[in-house]
Formats: sequence, structure tokens, C-alpha cells
Amino acid sequence: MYIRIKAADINNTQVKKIEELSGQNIFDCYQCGNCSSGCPVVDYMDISPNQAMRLAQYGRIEEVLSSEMIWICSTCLQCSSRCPKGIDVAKVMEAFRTINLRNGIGVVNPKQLGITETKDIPPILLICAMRKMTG
Amino acid sequence: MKLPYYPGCTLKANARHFEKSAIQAMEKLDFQLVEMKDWVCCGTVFSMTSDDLMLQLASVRNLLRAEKQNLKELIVLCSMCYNTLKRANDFIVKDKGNLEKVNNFMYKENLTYSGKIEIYHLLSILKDRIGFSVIAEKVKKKLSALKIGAYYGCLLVRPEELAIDNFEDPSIFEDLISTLGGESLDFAYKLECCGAYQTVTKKDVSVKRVYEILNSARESGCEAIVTSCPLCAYNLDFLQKDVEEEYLDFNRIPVFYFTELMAVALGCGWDKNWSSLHFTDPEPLLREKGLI
Amino acid sequence: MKAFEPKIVCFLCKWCTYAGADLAGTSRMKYPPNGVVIKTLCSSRIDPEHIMLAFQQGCDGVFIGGCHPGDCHYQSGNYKTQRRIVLLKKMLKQLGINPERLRLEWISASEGNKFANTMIDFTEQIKTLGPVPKTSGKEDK
Amino acid sequence: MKKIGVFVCHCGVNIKDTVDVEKLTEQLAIYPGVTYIENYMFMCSDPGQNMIKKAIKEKKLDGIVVAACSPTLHESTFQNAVEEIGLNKYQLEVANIREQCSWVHNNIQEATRKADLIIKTAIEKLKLNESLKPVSAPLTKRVMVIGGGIAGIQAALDIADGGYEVVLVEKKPSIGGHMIQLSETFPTLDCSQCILTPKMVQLGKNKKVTLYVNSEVESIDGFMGNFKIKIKRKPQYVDPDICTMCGDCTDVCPVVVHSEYDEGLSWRRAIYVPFPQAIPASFTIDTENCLGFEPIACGECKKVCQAEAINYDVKTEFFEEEIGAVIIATGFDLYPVENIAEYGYGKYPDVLNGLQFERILSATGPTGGEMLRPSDGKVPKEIVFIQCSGSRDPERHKSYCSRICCMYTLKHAKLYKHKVHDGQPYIFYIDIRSGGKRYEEFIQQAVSEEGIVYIRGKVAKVYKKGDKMIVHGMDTLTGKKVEIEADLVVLAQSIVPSEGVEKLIKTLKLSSDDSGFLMEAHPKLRPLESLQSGFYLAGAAQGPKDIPDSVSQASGAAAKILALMSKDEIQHEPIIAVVDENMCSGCGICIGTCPYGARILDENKVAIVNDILCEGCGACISACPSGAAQQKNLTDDQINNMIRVILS
Ligand SMILES: Cc1cc2nc3c(=O)[nH]c(=O)nc-3n(C[C@H](O)[C@H](O)[C@H](O)COP(=O)(O)OP(=O)(O)OC[C@H]3O[C@@H](n4cnc5c(N)ncnc54)[C@H](O)[C@@H]3O)c2cc1C
Ligand SMILES: Cc1cc2nc3c(=O)[nH]c(=O)nc-3n(C[C@H](O)[C@H](O)[C@H](O)COP(=O)(O)OP(=O)(O)OC[C@H]3O[C@@H](n4cnc5c(N)ncnc54)[C@H](O)[C@@H]3O)c2cc1C
Ligand code: SF4
Ligand code: SF4
Ligand code: SF4
Ligand code: SF4
Ligand code: SF4
Ligand code: SF4
Ligand code: SF4
Ligand code: SF4
Repeated sequence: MYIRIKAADINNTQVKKIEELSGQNIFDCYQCGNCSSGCPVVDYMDISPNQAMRLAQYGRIEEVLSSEMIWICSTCLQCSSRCPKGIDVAKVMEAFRTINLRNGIGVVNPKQLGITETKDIPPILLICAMRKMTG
Repeated sequence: MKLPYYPGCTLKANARHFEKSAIQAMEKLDFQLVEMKDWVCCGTVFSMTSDDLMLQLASVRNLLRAEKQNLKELIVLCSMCYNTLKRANDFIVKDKGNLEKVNNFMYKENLTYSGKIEIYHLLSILKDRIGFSVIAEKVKKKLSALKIGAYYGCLLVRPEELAIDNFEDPSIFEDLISTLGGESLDFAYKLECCGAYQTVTKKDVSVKRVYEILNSARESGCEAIVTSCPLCAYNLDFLQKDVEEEYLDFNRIPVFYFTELMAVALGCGWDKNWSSLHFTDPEPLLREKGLI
Repeated sequence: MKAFEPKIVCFLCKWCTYAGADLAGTSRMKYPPNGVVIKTLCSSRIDPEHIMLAFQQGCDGVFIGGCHPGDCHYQSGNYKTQRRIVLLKKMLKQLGINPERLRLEWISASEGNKFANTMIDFTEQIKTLGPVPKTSGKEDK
Repeated sequence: MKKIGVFVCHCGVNIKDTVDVEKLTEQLAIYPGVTYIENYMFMCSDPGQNMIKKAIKEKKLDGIVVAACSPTLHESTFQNAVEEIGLNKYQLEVANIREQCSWVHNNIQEATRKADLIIKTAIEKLKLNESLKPVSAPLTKRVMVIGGGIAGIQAALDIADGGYEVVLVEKKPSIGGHMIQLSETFPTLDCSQCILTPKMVQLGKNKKVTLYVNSEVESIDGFMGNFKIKIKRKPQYVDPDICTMCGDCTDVCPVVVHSEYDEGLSWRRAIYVPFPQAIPASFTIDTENCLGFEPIACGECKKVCQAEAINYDVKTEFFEEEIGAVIIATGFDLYPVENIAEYGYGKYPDVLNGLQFERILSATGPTGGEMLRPSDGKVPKEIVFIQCSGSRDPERHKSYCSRICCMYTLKHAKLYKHKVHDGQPYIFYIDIRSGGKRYEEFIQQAVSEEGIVYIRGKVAKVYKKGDKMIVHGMDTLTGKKVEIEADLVVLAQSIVPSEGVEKLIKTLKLSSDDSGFLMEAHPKLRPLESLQSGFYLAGAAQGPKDIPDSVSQASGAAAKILALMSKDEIQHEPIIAVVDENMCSGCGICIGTCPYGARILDENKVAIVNDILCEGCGACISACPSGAAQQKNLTDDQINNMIRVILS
């Protein structure tokens, strides 16, 4: 329950990386919360999409990278379609995942997916999950 | 008339009835869906990272091969493939630099992609090219007594640039249902995500989504759901098993592909094999309504 | 040899930059005395021909000060000026005059500081560029 | 050639310590044109001024340069001094050798050299200065107010009080604007109609006021001080002077339509009074809905009207008024709910906009002031209010803050609590903006004592489930999604310029800002005036505003006009553009350049300048490709001579 805000963190290189990967300006966000209130899976998230945006504004990218929420986001684009500031929030979420994935961090390990669980699942669903969540 | 179409892997696997019913229904409308040759995976999901050209390659390879086969357009049935192919196409067409890089990478294809292939969803073809009024004339068995909830999910309407209709208040699906003589009922969750690939990692997320969506449809009086996405169809239909265990007030509800309903209405009848590809078998409902 | 002292003509809009220059004075800020001011009601009064004449007559730098975008006393004069200056800079280049010799800045009545700093900076810049070429066509730095 | 006198000031030590005034005097004495030169310790002092006057008289000077402080400080002092002795004030120039020389430089040699140049530029300019007179024109002492809301009413009353005639043009059948629809008003919760109706009556009775209702401005001619304005009045078919307000006609009228006054929540007939306190007090026939009397298809109302007030033969009339100045007070409208898909697109009867809720709260409203919801007439036990609906959303709706909705939403919640004691209001907000006097206290009191729950976050979706409205929102403070089963939802829709105002703006050749509100001449220093001379702004027409602000602006604009009317003629600075008609090629480039519409091409295709409208910016002059245009006392020759002298 304590954050040390430092000038050096705001707009640090990690924030710039997120902005570059997503093509979005993190500082456009004025914290209206519309992204979160429309998000269909926010009730399973540890931090909400608007909180992820806020943490990014403070430069606390690590905190978002290690959160569960970025993996729970199902890229439905509801947030992007409603953001009053025109931020493509889903792209920001994708940028967080991408940084993790490029560092080999993911939550789906294809080798560990059980055959019985997956045999009925359509290929498109499996491949999607692997592309979005295999580091 | 011939229409070149892109099936995608799932239409050859879990969603065989989607493809079959589409071909049959389109024949009744005097259109022949011709599968494009040498297609590969659509890429399954569009990568939204600005520098991830690698992840666009699968999509573009299909577009390039379509061009090689002298096609001008591709008709897509699966919402997911539609979304991925169309966005990938936009991504490289809007930025010449991207197009060039992708082409260079695929030099072995012996052709460079010009960016001129148009991607359409079958629903748009039905509405804009064939016209609902024309279809209405060919309906043999009106779906009169059937109360249907049109489920769009995310991929047909988001992002706004590729939405096949108004992205906040679409009606193309409902209009098709009325064309076929059915009654379409509005429900609050028709544009909400089904949980998508969370089914693989966090099934409980999808299960809750499916419960909420189907319940909302039920409460609005729907007897069946119609969709155009094999991913949604899987979640909405097959997860009903888990929903049942989790939520005691839940009642099963059949989930159709829109082409199945078209096939029935246009007089192709119901293929027994299709039933086995559903979890909640729609046959009893169709029988009850006297449609088969 | 005496060091090069550039001659600079400053066109200042009465409502903003002229008042900003006055404020630099009342605040006793210091800047080099190279620029001499011609006051206009609006920066949009300045005709490219005046600027060309100045360069012809051996002026080493021309400075134009106007109101910030949106603050123009006459609604849109500063936008008109901006468009003209962009074009003029291209012309200067063709005539072999370094376009850097012409500077446009938005300085409000409250920006005495900015006025003084701009004068310091601009004079420095012109000093490094050296005197304006006497005959047109001769390569400017 | 002019005989020029130069007076160099020491300003105590302020100039003298950095500029060698003696040397300057010596050098400049021999400068061409200079007949007389002197220096003195304090030029602005009485002895200083007398020195100038004396020199003018004795040396017959016809041009004066005072080298001293900035002209902003003492130019008018010296101008007055020379005028006293009969010299035109435009024959005086001030050379700024203090603020822009002695105070900003250290080196005496350099500063003196620069002061020398500054004075020479002033001399060069002065040589070609003309003697000018202020531009003046006659003034029609009548004022038009367009829009009869609280802003228009207040402005009209103030001007009439000041003794001038007012013509008020209102497009609806009655004055009153939106304020007449309100229940009680923040922050004091006094009854809106109780404070407005007396003003309306006062206006209706005022002999100095001519009221045109059902009317709009059709066209305009002329310029500040002398407008000719054409008004189009649609027929009411009922003569207000004869109608006794008995209401017999309404009872027999077979047509029933939604009432505008009740925002569609109740019904009225085709012959109706907009509301009981309407001014002018009269019935009106709404031709759009009346079954028609061309040929007479119904005619029931006329049959029963014993006073014979109804006349179907009245036609649309046109009037021309001569006007000196105009106030625009056309107010606002609410952004249509239909534009917001996720809140139900206006399709749910239990999703209301703020004005509809005002009507439900109002004792004169469709429910007689009882808190009942439209769908089934039940008392709503839980209400969700959604702020910023359509505001602060540059991506999809309006980018600006509508400024009044935070306040009226809280007022709504509070008034609701007063009516339904066990009811629960929730307000979704992003920020609470309560900047007015006693506004914040009004909010805090309600939060701590009235049980109103504020939830910080935007609502994503509203939908119907059974007889409840389900609201999905976010509480960004706890980071949790919230869901509320409400009985009623009220949207604080953004405030937008009133419908059709863009047409009025075009007709009057005014300008609007990027949101369509009328544009003020300067956001801070001239917020009551339009950029175009002779037009003034009041109320929500200029931007979202509450009643106190609308009234302040209206009275302010009225005061500006009273100041204008107190003169016999209008006058302004003569430093304006002139066109040499022999040189003008008629290309028309200058026409579009002028921000004030002061330039037109005459019948011979020669550009002319309207002296009264020209503000002297000079934009047209530098735009003219033929060199046909000049600015008085700042001609191209003057500027070029100044440049030459600087570079000499
Ligand atoms: C729901 C709600 C609640 C509010 N509650 C409060 C409150 O409690 N306290 C408070 O201080 N403020 C409140 N306000 C704000 C208040 O309504 C406005 O401040 C006020 O009405 C502005 O007055 P106006 O005269 O500028 O505009 P309006 O009231 O809009 O009047 C404009 C008039 O001009 C007329 N008109 C428009 N166009 C033309 C035309 N082209 N030609 C001729 N006539 C034209 C219109 O018919 C209208 O009569 C509330 C507003 C809303 C929406
Ligand atoms: C930090 C700060 C920043 C601001 N920034 C902005 C901004 O960016 N934009 C903006 O629009 N506004 C800004 N403002 C607000 C702006 O300063 C005020 O709106 C404005 O100054 C108010 O003007 P005034 O004439 O009413 O009062 P004041 O400026 O306070 O003038 C009142 C005058 O009355 C004199 N006086 C007081 N009592 C007496 C007496 N008994 N007898 C005689 N004379 C008396 C005082 O000496 C003073 O000269 C800012 C304010 C502050 C504090
Ligand atoms: S919707 Fe947009 S502005 Fe609002 S909190 Fe989310 S990202 Fe920020
Ligand atoms: S894209 Fe992700 S974060 Fe955005 S609404 Fe969908 S699930 Fe939530
Ligand atoms: S005229 Fe100006 S410079 Fe001269 S004494 Fe007066 S204030 Fe000082
Ligand atoms: S019946 Fe005649 S007098 Fe009575 S209200 Fe109607 S118009 Fe007026
Ligand atoms: S003529 Fe028109 S207004 Fe009169 S009663 Fe008939 S419908 Fe009503
Ligand atoms: S006044 Fe309040 S409710 Fe209205 S737009 Fe501004 S912040 Fe939103
Ligand atoms: S000087 Fe300015 S205001 Fe006057 S006519 Fe020219 S452009 Fe218009
Ligand atoms: S720009 Fe010059 S030449 Fe052209 S119409 Fe205007 S005054 Fe005449």
C-alpha cells in the first residue's frame, strides 16, 4: 500500500517501450475507468485495466508485467472501442504481454497441455492461446 | 456465380457443419463457394504490436497466394479468420514499408503482394451483394416459431474500422434472422466477449462469461443462439457442460452457426451429422418447431 | 579586427511581443543591443517584401515576434504570418540566404524572460552565421 | 518638409546613466528634418510637457518625437499635451529608449548607438505621418436581443432600464428558455419559476421592449451602429391581445402530441399554451401537428372561441428593425441521448436526460411533482445518475466539460432524496467540478448528510432486465467493477449549442468556436463581445453556463451596450487600411484575409475598406499582390524607411 513516486520513473525507458510497442500515448489516460467498467473479465483481474494504465503513468511497468491481468485480458477490444480519449487500451495490454513473451515469460506451456483436456477444443482456440500466451 | 472463399483450419475440424451448411445454403442462392488453393493458417489472432511483422506473415501468405491465383477477394466464414486476415491486410497496406518488408521476407513465394485483395465476411456478402430481400424470396421453410438471439461477440464488430455493421448497435444478424422468417430477440450481452482463449488457461473465466451471455439471452426469451465464430460456438456450446455444474439455475440452449439456419430455411434440411458436432443438440428444438 | 556585430531588425506585434520586450525592460533583464524594433499592430502586417528589403540592405537577421496561436488580438493574424514565413524561408534558401537568419517566435506580453533569451540566442546564432552575403547567389553558411 | 522637434528624456538616472543623452542631442540636431532638439530630466512632468508645448508654438513645429519610456506608459500623456496646443496627436511619436534600451543594456556606447537608431526610426516614421481624425459614424440607439432565456431577458431588462429601446426575438412561442423548465435551482434550491416569472412579466409589460415570439432573424445589413435586421415571424393564429386564456379551444382539439415543455413526458394539443406562465400569455396553434385549415380540415377551435381570437388567415410576416447593437443569447440544448448507444440509445423509457428529470421533480411537471418513473409510474427506489455523459470525450462525443452537470446532478439526487426518503441515489462521476460560490459546500453537505453515494468511474453499459435497469460501472477507487440494479437512470448529457444556431451565426456573419458555441473576442479580456463589432454575447450561447454566470454575462453585455449608446456617434482608431483604387486589380485576395469582414469588392471590382469595421491589423495589406493597399501612418514607405535607417 505504498508507492514511492520518483521523477526518474515517470516516462522511463520501459514506458517508452510500451508506448512504442502499442503506438499509444499512456499519458492521454485521464482515469475515467471506462475501459475497466466495460471489460468483460475484469472481475478475474488482480489489477484493472485503468489501474494498469495508471501504474504505467508512474513508470511502474514491472508491477504490471508481473500481474495476472495481462494474461486474463482476452483482447476483446471493448476497452479500446469505448475509451473517451481514443486510447487503444487493448494494444497497451498486448504490449505488456509482448515484453514478457519476448523475455520467455508466458502462461501457456504447450507441452503441459493435457491431451484429454484439449482433444475437443477447436484448433483455432488452442493456437490463439499459444500465440498470445506462450513465452 | 462463384465466390472464392477461405475456410481456415477449424472449418475442416470442429466446425465441419459450418462449412457444409454454408456451401449448401449458398448453392440454393445460386452461388458456389470455391475454396482457394494452398491456403495456410490465417495466423489465428491478429498481433497488435507495432513491430511484430513476423506474426503477420501467415495472414499475408494467404493473401499473396490468393493474388497468385488471380483472385480479387476472399470470402471468410469464421469471424476469427475474417478479423485476422482483414486486420493484417490493413496493417501492411496502410504502411508501404511494412508491405515491402513482408514481401522481401517471402521472396520464395516468387510473387510480391500488391495489397489489393479484399476480405469480406459472408454476412456482408449476404447483405450487400445478394441482398436480404432476394434471400427472403428463396426461403422455403420460414423459421417462424423460432426465437433466436444473435450473438456477435467481439470479432465482427471490433475494431470499429472492420466492423461489418454499426459497432455499438449492429443489426445485420438480426436482419438475416428476420429474412429467414425467424424472430430475433435483443439481449444485453450480444456484443460481449465469450472469454475466447481463456478456456485454455483459465476455464472458470470463460465458464462465467458463457453463463452470463446465455442467461441474458434466455431471460430475453431466446430459444437458441446464432453465431458466426467457431471459437464462440465452442465456448457457448461445449462449456454448457461446465456451466451446468457451476450454476444450478442454468438451462441448456442450442447454439447454431447462421449457415445452419440458412440451410434449414432454404430447404436443404438438417444433416444428422451436424448434430454430433454440437454439444446441446439443436435437433429436438427444430423438430418441436416443425422445421425438420 | 573588431568582432562582427550583426545588424538585426525586429518586427514586434504591439499586443504581445512588444509588451513582452517592455517587460524584459521593467524586469531589467539584459540582452545584446543588436536588434532594433519596428512596432506593428499585428505580425500579419509584415510583408515579405520588407524582409527581403532588409536582407538586401545588409541586414544579418530578421526577427518577428507575435502572439501565441489562439491569442492573436486579431483572431488569426499570427497563423497568416506563420504561413508566409514558411514560404519565405524557402525563397530565402533559393536566393542563397540561410533561412535561419529569419526567426519567428510566439512571445506573449508576460514572457519578458523569453524575449530576452530569444534575443541572446538569436544574436549568438547570427554571429556564428557571420555577415549576410553581399551579393545574392554567393553561398551562405 | 515637416519641422520636427525631438525631446530626449533622462528619466532621472534611468536613461541618462546608460544612454549618453548629451551626445545624442548633439548627433541628432543635424539629422535631416530635425529643427529643434532638447533634453530634460523628466519629460512627463508638467515642466517637461510645457517645454514641448512652448517649442511647438515658438518654433512652429509640426512633428514631435519624444524619446523616453515605452509608449504604453506615456504616449497618451504626450498626445494630450500636443493636442492642447493644436497639433494633431498623430504627429507625435514616442521612441522607446528606456524599456527597450537603457534598461536592457549595460554598455553606454552600445546603448547610445542603439538609442540613436531608435529615435531615427521614429523620426522617419513621423516624416510621413498624416494628421488623422477618429473614424466616426452615426449610431441607432436601439438594441436587439436574440433569444429569450434568462440571459436574453436579463440583458433586455437592463438595457430598457438604461433608457433604450429593445427588440427581443425568440424562436419559441414564449420567452423563458430552459430556466422555466427547471424545478429548483442550485446552490440555494429556490424555485426556478418563482424567480423567473416576475422577470418575464416585467419584460412583457415594459414599454421599451418589443417582443417577437415565434420569430427568427432572417437577414442583416449594415454595420455596427447601423444594422438593418429582418425578422421572420411565423403565425400563431391566435391574437394574444384578444385571447382570454379560457382554454376552451384546447379542450376540443382532437390532436395530441408530446409536450416540449415537459420534454416529451406529457401531452398537449395542437392549440396550446407552452406553459401556464407563458409570455406573451396566449394560445398558439402548432401548424406542424394541427389537422390543417388549408383547406379547413378541422376548425374545431375556432368554432368554440367566443372571444374570436383565432384567425386562420394570418400569414408569415416579415419586419425590418433598425438596430445599433445586438446581443446573442440563444442558449443551449442537450446532446441527444440517441447518440449514446451503450446507455440505451434513448430506447428505454426509464433512462432520462437531466431536463426530463427536472420536469419530474417540478410541481408543474407531468407527475405534479411526485417522484414516479415513466415506464410504469412506480416510485423509483434506487436511481443511478451518470455524469459526463457525452462530455469530456474527445474520441466519440464532446471534448469539453459541460460545467453545470456536476452541480445539477447533485441537485437532482438531493431533491430526489427530499421526495423519496428511503430512496438511494448513486452518482457516477470522473471528477466533481463545483467551482462556484458555495457550490462545494452544497456538494459536501449532501454527501455527508443526505446519503448520496458517489462512485468514481464511468459507466460502460445500461440495459434492461425485467423491470430493472442494470448499470455496469467501475469504482476506480477500489479498483472493482460495480453493478447496480436501478429503477431509473438519469444521464447528465453534455450541453451543446442550441439547435439551428449555426444558421444564425452564418446569417449574422459571426464566428463560432470548434464546438459550435459563439466565439468571444478574447477569452479573458473580451468575453462579452463577439469579434465582429456591434455583437455581444450572453449566457450559454457562448459556452456552457449556469444561471448566475448567464446573468452576469448578460448584465455585463448590457453595460457594454449602454456605454456604447451613451455616445452620439461611434468612434474608433483611424490607423486603418486604405486602398488606392487605381492600383487595385480586383483580385479579391484581401477580402478573405480580413477577419472582420471589413473588405468588400465594390460594383467596379475595386476593393474598399469599411472604415468602421477595420481594426487595422494590416493582414490585407501584406496580402495584396498589387501593393494597392496601405495602412494609414504605417505605410510600406514608412516601414521601408525605418528599415533603411536601422541598417544605415
Ligand atoms: C438539467 C439542467 C438543470 C439545471 N439546473 C440549474 C440550476 O439548478 N441552477 C443553475 O444556475 N443553472 C441550472 N441549469 C443551467 C441553466 O439552465 C442555464 O444556465 C440557463 O438556462 C442558460 O440561460 P440562457 O438564456 O443562456 O439559455 P436558454 O435557457 O437555453 O435560453 C435560450 C433561448 O433562446 C432561444 N433561441 C435559441 N435559438 C434561437 C434563435 N436562433 N433565434 C431566436 N431565439 C432562439 C431559445 O428558444 C431559448 O428561449 C440547468 C441546466 C440543465 C440542463
Ligand atoms: C496563483 C494564481 C494564478 C492565477 N492564474 C490565473 C490564470 O492563469 N488565468 C486566469 O484567468 N486567472 C488566474 N488567476 C486569477 C486572477 O488572478 C484573478 O481572477 C484576478 O486577479 C481577479 O481580479 P480582481 O480585480 O477581481 O482582483 P485583484 O487582482 O485581487 O485586484 C484587487 C485590487 O483591489 C485592491 N484593494 C483591495 N482592497 C482594497 C481596499 N479596501 N481599498 C482599495 N483597494 C483595495 C488590491 O490592492 C488590488 O489591487 C490566478 C490567481 C492566482 C492566485
Ligand atoms: S477508458 Fe481510456 S481514459 Fe478511461 S481509464 Fe481507460 S484508458 Fe484511461
Ligand atoms: S481487451 Fe482485454 S482489457 Fe480490454 S476489455 Fe477486453 S479483456 Fe478487458
Ligand atoms: S517620460 Fe517616461 S522616461 Fe521620461 S521621466 Fe517620465 S517616466 Fe521617465
Ligand atoms: S378559446 Fe379563444 S380565448 Fe379561449 S384560450 Fe382559446 S384562443 Fe384564447
Ligand atoms: S384546427 Fe387544428 S388546432 Fe384547431 S382544433 Fe383542429 S386540430 Fe386543433
Ligand atoms: S460539469 Fe461535471 S458532469 Fe458535467 S461534464 Fe464537467 S465534470 Fe462532467
Ligand atoms: S487592416 Fe485588418 S481589419 Fe482592416 S481591412 Fe485589412 S485585414 Fe481587415
Ligand atoms: S488584394 Fe489588393 S489588388 Fe486584390 S482586391 Fe484587395 S486591394 Fe485590390
